Amino acid sequence: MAESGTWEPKIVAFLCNWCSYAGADLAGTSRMQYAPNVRIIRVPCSGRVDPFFILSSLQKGVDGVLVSGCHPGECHYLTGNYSARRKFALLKNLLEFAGIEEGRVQFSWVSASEGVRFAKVIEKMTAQIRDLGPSKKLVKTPPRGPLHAAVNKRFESVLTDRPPHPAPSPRDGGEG
Amino acid sequence: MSEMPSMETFVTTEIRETAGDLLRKNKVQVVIGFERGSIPLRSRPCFVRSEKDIDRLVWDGFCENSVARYVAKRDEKMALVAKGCDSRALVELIKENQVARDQVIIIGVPCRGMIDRSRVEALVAPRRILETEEKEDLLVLKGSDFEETVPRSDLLCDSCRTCTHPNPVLADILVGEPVVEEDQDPFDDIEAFDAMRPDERWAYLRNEVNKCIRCYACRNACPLCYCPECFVDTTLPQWIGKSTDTSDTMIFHLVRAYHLAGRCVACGACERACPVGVDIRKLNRKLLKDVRDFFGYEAGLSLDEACPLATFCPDDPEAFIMNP
Amino acid sequence: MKNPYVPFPMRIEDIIVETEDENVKTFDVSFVGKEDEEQFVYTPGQFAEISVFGKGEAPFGMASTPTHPGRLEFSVSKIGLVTGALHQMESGDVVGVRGPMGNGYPLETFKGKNLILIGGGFGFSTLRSLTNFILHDSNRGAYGNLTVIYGARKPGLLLYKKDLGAWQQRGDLQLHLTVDKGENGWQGHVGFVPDVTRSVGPNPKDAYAVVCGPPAMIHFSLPVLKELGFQDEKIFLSLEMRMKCGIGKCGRCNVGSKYICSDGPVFSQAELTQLTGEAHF
Amino acid sequence: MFSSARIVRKDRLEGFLERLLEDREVFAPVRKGGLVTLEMIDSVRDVILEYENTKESPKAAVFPQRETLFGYQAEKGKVALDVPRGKEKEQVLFGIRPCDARGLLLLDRVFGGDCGDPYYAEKRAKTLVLSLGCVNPNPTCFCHSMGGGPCSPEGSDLFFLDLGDRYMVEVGSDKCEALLEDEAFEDADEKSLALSEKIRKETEASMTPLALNENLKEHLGRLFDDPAWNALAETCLGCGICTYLCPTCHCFDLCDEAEGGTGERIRVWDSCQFPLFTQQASGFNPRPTVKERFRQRIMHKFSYLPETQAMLGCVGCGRCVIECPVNLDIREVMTSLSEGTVPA
Repeated sequence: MAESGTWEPKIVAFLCNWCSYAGADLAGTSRMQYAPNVRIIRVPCSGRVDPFFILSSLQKGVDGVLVSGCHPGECHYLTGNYSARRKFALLKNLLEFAGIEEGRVQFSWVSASEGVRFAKVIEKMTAQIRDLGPSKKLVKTPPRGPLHAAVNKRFESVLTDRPPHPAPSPRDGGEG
Repeated sequence: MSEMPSMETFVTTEIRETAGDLLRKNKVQVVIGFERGSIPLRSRPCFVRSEKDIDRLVWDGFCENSVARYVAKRDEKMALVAKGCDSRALVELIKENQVARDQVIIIGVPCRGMIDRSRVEALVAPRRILETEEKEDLLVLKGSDFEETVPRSDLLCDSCRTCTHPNPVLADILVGEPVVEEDQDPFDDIEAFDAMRPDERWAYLRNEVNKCIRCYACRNACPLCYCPECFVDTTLPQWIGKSTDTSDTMIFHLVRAYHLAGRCVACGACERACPVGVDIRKLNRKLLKDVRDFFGYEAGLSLDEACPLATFCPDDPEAFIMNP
Repeated sequence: MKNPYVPFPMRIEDIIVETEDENVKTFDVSFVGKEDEEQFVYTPGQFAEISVFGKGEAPFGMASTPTHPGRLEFSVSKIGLVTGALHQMESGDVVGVRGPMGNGYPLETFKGKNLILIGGGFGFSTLRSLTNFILHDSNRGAYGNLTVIYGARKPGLLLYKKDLGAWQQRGDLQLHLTVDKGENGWQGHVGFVPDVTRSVGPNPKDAYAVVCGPPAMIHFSLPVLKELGFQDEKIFLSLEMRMKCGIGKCGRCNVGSKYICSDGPVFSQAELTQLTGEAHF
Repeated sequence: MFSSARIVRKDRLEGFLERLLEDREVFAPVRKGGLVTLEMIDSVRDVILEYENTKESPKAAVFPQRETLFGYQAEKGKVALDVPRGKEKEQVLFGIRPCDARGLLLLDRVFGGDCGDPYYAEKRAKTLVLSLGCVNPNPTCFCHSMGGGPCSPEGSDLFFLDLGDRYMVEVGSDKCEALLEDEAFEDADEKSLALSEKIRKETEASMTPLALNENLKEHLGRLFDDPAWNALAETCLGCGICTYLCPTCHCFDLCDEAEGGTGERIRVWDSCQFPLFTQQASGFNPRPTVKERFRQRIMHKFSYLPETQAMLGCVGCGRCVIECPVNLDIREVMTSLSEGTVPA
């Protein structure tokens, strides 16, 4: 994925619908500049973010994962972010304990009115991930797919390249 | 022999009497305890349903399994021969509504720590042990042409070395004398590991999980892994692949440990079950430490205290939250 | 050695939504390779493993009949990973197919005999194949009377409505449709398949019964057939297990000394009663 | 067979192994992180021959835990697909135990037959089994009760038996002709033959046979619905240790690992002890509890496989006995079932 010089970090951000997503929206409508490396996934609440969202992102080769929700005390569902905070405190420490670089997975609070803050969070995180370089540790070796180096002639190899929509062949209506 | 009967012999007798009494009076349908195993250095779980079978029950330094593992989703009324860790697991299971408090009678046994058979085997290898005998703080190992006496404390399981609650925290009947407890687990091993460089930590764990054959013995031996459908078995979505790919296996171990955060009672059943010696405890202990440091919680100690991930405090630590 | 794990490609030509809840679709697929078509010789009751590349593979009985060459039909109930993915596919998409697998219905045994086909719900697909096979001009004379008893939970869940309509117009087959719960406009039976079987009361003389459906339906149909005088040798069942490899190796569908995928999926009740294992209804 | 017997002096074994390594992949027991495992070796020095048995069985050499069946790339209306190239080099399993060598014979039957498995067959054809007899079997071993023996050459292409300063080598197949030309082999003398026969007899005599029902297959068939299974399986945790470490267990799953339409169809080990093994997509499971799954494992090994493959599905290696976390001992299970009364 990474050729030196051309590599750009890929960051996935799970943003709560009520605060951080709105904050991102505000940053966008206010035409604030921030790094284009982030892909946003809207979730109902930071409490909705299953650790698997984060781990699967890393497994698929994402370089950084951000989870952002409402500031404590401002959760649309009253306590979702409080619960999330406990979960993430443990998860972040566990991942770093396992050797995942500090900063790959981050958490922040951004309210609906904090477009500037959102842009700064993304800028800061992108810079940090850029320093860390491409994520490698949890990345699952991508499937090698077809026709990789060795096609064994002793086994059959199937290849089809008929046009996608052939003329429909007449259906035998004999038996209904 | 004029020697005093060992603590183990004494406890065994008491357990048998208690079990017989409970069965006779129909207070329980089954007593889940331990019996002598089929090979040296092994005792194993056993289910006693009739008074005539109570002599199967034993107590010794090899009762390493978790009897709490068997209580979830069982209809019978049970009596359980519970070590300190088993009683802590039962506390959690009761709190998580997997078993009703009045469905179990806990025969608590203060635990001197269980003996790690791999340590014993390594000690005498390549000679084979045919028989063992526990004498106070010593373990006598007997083979066909040797006899060796070793301090018990040299042979304890890792989880027993760091155990701070060897006495049952919840018991209806206590058998045997309470043992001295350590004040606090210093988590030296975790601090030392944390002091390593991230790449070293990763390399170590990667090497560990690469041994894993995905037999799920760690999960199945765990008294608190009772989910009807485990995350490794879901297909929609399928979170992790089924092969022994390093990334999949690492995620399995990370999430297995994480799902036990605030619930793990540090019994070590997972690690003892592992056939290939994966250092499973490393992740569990990290979470034990963090749960204690962050939320001041230790699992299995009280029936009233809420599970740490089922509650929160407005002023929970949040130094990890990023501020731009 | 031919590699039994490698599927050949087939193209989806048409997709028919079978049920009102849209949970069952029938996929009409054509062979891409001439050679694959020539090698795919099957009888009703056999099945094939269908691959959705990127998702996996699942077994389906052929709902089509060999009298309709060049095409295969598979009815797919949306229930898991592979079936969910199949339901999202469109005409023109390519799936992988391995097969035909299994033994199929014993057509030779059935020749000259009266047949009672009893099916329930989604398990009707291979019975549809068998019915259409027998009704084909080139085969109809070889078999005796044909009775089809087919039930679903409600009218909207009956499959193959076009076929059912055509069958009702024919004089050479008795069709009894039933639903567990009737709805406005429903003119057939209301009741469970075993009860309808009892009231239809097929004559066991020179007759075979074929049962395919959910375990509960099989469980309650067998005593009815026995009551009517059908001996175990005259009752055939098509079983379902979680077949994976389809060639009797992976072990999932092992029941007693048999593999449902390669020794079955069609067994006589006489065979099953002899068999140790979970195949007792 | 003895006419073709050879001997290898112990000081010449290392040279033989080194020559094997020159153009073959050699798997041998090595000590790795406190365990003895069968590994592909780079150096003969790593090999240990003073060991009871390897932690895992050698089946992975011919039936890997994960194996790519084919790769594919699917797009709208198109699919390209290919099968990975097979093994180039011959592989030698050196120093595996006679029980495990016999285990391969069962796999041969399962993966061979009318509908052969090309992946297995291809690896197996390039595999040479050089087993090492057991002169000091572990108390958990019961090969002798399962039709094999601690010094049985069955299933081995070459069978080595330790005679002190030399190995007796029996030739079990004609796959090793090239190997036997190696300078390490000498013709066996009468004294060595006599000694090896003595050791074989003594070792076999040292093992206590299990008291098993003589018509185990039929007997178990009658016990299928016996309530005894409840008690037998009661402590079972339902993990996969016994099946994954077993030299004959061969159940597998096929799955796809892919991103979009590009990926691989892989085969991975699976276990009849896992609920998902038989659970259908609808949620229905013909083997819903540990009892049914435990019974399946026993029945498959001792009743079904003897019927379909004319061979027990157990070679008595004892791995499941040693490694079961709750010491659920298959020997006790079989003895108890053998005694079991048959319901009327």
